[in-house]
Amino acid sequence: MIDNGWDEFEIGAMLRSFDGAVKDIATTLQEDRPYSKNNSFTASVADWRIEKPVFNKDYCIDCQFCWIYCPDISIISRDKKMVGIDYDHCKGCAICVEVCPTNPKSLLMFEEKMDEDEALAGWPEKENKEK
Amino acid sequence: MAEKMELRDIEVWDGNMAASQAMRQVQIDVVAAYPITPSTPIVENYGSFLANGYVDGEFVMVESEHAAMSGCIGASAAGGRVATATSSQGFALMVETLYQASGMRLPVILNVVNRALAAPLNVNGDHSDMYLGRDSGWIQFDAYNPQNAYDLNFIAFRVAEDHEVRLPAMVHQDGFLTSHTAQGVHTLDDDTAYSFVGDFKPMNDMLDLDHPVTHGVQTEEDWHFEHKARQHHDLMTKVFPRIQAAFDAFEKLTGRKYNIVETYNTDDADAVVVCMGTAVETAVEVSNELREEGKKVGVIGIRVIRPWPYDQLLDALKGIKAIGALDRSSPNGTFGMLYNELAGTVVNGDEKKVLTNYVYGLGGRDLLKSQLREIYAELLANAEAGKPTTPLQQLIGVRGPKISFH
Amino acid sequence: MSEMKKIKNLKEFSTSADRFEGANLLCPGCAHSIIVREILNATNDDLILSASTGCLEVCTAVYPYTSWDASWIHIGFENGSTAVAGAEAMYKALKRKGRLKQPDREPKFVSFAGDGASYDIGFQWISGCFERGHNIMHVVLDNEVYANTGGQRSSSTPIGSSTTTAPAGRVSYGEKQNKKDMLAIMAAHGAPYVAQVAPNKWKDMIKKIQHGFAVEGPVFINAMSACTTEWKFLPEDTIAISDLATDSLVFPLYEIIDGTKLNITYRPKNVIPVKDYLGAQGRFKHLFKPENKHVLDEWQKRVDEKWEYLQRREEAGV
Amino acid sequence: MLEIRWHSRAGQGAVTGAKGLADVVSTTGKHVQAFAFYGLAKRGAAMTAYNRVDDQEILNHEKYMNPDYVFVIDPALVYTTDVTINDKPETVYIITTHMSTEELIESQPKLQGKNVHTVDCIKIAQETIGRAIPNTPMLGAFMKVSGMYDIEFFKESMKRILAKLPPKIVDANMLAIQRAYDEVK
Repeated sequence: MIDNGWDEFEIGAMLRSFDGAVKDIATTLQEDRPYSKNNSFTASVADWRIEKPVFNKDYCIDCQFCWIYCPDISIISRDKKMVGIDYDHCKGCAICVEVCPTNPKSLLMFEEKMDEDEALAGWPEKENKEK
Repeated sequence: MAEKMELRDIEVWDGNMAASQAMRQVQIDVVAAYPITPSTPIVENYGSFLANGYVDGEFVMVESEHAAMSGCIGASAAGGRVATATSSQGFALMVETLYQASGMRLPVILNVVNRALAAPLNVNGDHSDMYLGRDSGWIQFDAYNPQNAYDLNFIAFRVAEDHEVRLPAMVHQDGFLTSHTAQGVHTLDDDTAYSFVGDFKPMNDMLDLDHPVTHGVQTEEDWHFEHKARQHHDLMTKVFPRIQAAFDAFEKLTGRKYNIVETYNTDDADAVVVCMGTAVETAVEVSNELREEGKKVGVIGIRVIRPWPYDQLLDALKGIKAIGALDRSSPNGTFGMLYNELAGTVVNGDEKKVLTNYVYGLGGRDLLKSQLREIYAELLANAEAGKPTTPLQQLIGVRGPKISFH
Repeated sequence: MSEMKKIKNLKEFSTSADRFEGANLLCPGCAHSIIVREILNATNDDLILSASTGCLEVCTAVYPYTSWDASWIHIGFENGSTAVAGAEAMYKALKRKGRLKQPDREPKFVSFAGDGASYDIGFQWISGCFERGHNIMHVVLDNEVYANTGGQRSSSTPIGSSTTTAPAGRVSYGEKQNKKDMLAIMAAHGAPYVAQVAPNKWKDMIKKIQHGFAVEGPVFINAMSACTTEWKFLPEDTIAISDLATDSLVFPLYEIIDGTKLNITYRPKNVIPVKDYLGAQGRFKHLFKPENKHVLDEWQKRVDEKWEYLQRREEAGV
Repeated sequence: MLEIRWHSRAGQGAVTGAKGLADVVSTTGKHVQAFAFYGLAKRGAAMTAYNRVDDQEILNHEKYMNPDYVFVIDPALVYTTDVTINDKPETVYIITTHMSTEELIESQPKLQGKNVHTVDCIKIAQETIGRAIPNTPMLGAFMKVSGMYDIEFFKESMKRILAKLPPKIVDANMLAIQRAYDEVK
């Protein structure tokens, strides 16, 4: 696509979100959608991150604060449960960590290069909040 | 369902009524419009058709010409037949959106009733607004009388909506001189008129809810040039064959023949004027009179301004020795548009031609037959001498000392 | 009218399938996309969208990528409202003429624009659309600044804010004018529904958006969009800053029905001082210098007066 | 080519009159043109309107003309504008006035030696239509002076053109056309 010449694309600089017809897109989950190569879903902004959020499901209460406040549609929730993080689209803003209400938090920021198992292994203990 | 209107074979219509009747007959889905002299009656007539059940689309009376074209773009992208009308300052206010309509390849039809641009303020006809639109990527048709204004609307819809073309088109007519001059117009009945243009065929329509589409993207140095190149390529190669086909079909239907470049008395002519709008017809009358006196003069009328009819003009100008380019717009620091474009057209040809420029008729100033006779006399002298015998650019019909350049 | 999407709680809401996609180019922590997600997820109806020039527009449709899973159009800076109004007019025309491809579906028409594109350059277009009564929703992503072009003041910029065109300096405390009251202006158009929303109060937002989708006629939504870049706070603090804004009553959440009936929709349990909100943002940093104390006082006074006014309006039922 | 120049005030219906005349003429197979000088004329301002009639297609779009007929539908314009401009020896004048032709020429020496007819279109319009819209009576007078068409044919044609007006107004216009036809001197 990126090397297409002037005669190799549709007129009008328009873009299609999907290949072929879609029905009920509002109730079709991402994994079931026929995304076109022009949908930014197929692109990645992973390299924007300096730090990445890591999800620890041991502490998660599925409150969905991270889901609703994620600006980058990068919190994957299915059937009312937090499933994980979409690292192709997460820009590392850390809002999910900030809004996580558990103690300890179920989401924490780690260096981008850190191994996930390593991050989980070193997860902090419950913090004693001052009364 | 809109009601049909019974028309006589010949109706006495001014150019505005002719344009609005054509708009009615092609059953536009959305008209978003704003009134401005002298195109206002087009909008008023349309409002009256709506009020009396002759159209059943949406008529959106917006708050400015910019909004008019913005609404037309949104409506066209949504997927249906769209048109509006404007003039002068309103056209100038629209200019931003003209580029957007053509860049998005939306087949909006704009009736431009030509009028001067302020300052000083003037409501009468010249071609300043038409010239302002000439780089906007639209197809531009030019009408010389109300009949043309009627006919060219059908042509414009048929060409613009063609999926091979998908470019917006303007139909120009002279403010007042055409728009407010009533003449006999041969009409088409409603069904015939509609079927000449046919049903609107949507393309990339936003309202196709199963096929979401993004219109009006951002491109930077990585993509912008390719998209503009594509648009230019299509204007240069795809439009004329479709216009010619539409002209041919229209002639077959009505007997009225249009040409991309109109020629009158040019066959063995030594000198021609090249002009647009009502001036073409007045010049034809003068050339007819001069022919009776044995003077070999003719007229070339530009019917399609954009894309520029280079090949057709080269052909029409074969054997012509002297050309007068008649521009009805203040060139403001250079030659008139027609002079410059004609110079670019003939400069590489084998024949030596003398090209001079006349600026006339600004702000609706009358173009007199006597002035055209003088112009022809000068052009014939140029033809005879094989070089200019006058200054290259002259302003005619202006009070005060003679004004000319180069 | 299609059935309204049922959203009892956040868990239920989280089953929504987003129609706005990631790998858009908005800043990390940008509130724009939080707002857009909340709005689009408030309905399962089809959507026809427009965007006026601004951050949202330039970051979500950069060729060859689109982040929109519904039809979307951008024309210019000023005319996104009219663009979607044109599409809405076409919908009505084709419906009447029986030419809709999916005649049983009723799309919603939404126009997104920044405060610059709404309060300033696009004001006339919006006013026209509202006067004509198009069935559209215009959403202002109000970050109180021309963020897309690097932080110039708009008529939504509040007093004392430092912007690139009204910067704080040795002899200036920044923006001198008070923020334009667009809600009052749009309510004065007689619009059936006008509301102010904030992304941190998602439930209030959903309720208002659903109300907006349910009414006939033009709906105006002013959404506070905290801007990490121009307000100068860390990306992870977007929701925290938004909480400060709503809890200090700098951004009171209310609605105006049919141009007159005003309801306050959120009353903070503990109202916090305005300076706590201002102090959390770099754009107001200079106000905490001793010589600018009067601006801080002015700020608190104006917020108090506005809250008092809103309460009186609500009480009076007009 | 037959050329007519109308002198009127904006609002008196000269444009409608010129277009109506063109419409009638067009139905007889002739080519027509009807136009006006507008400028910024608001109601009451002096203005001119024009007709061209020919057997051939009319190509000339000059506003300039040497009229065969000059219609003056407002009495004061004879004094405040030059109604004789660009005329030719054979130009025929039809002028609205309450005066006799002789009195009129005496009051405006420019008309001396010219072919002048008079009729009080204002009074006729007031008495028939009930408003000072002197355009249709002028056409009645023109039919008499020019002998262009049979008056009954002309009235029938005008009835069709005025069809969207209320029947009472149409009838009043027919009366006005006939009276001017009868009264023009």
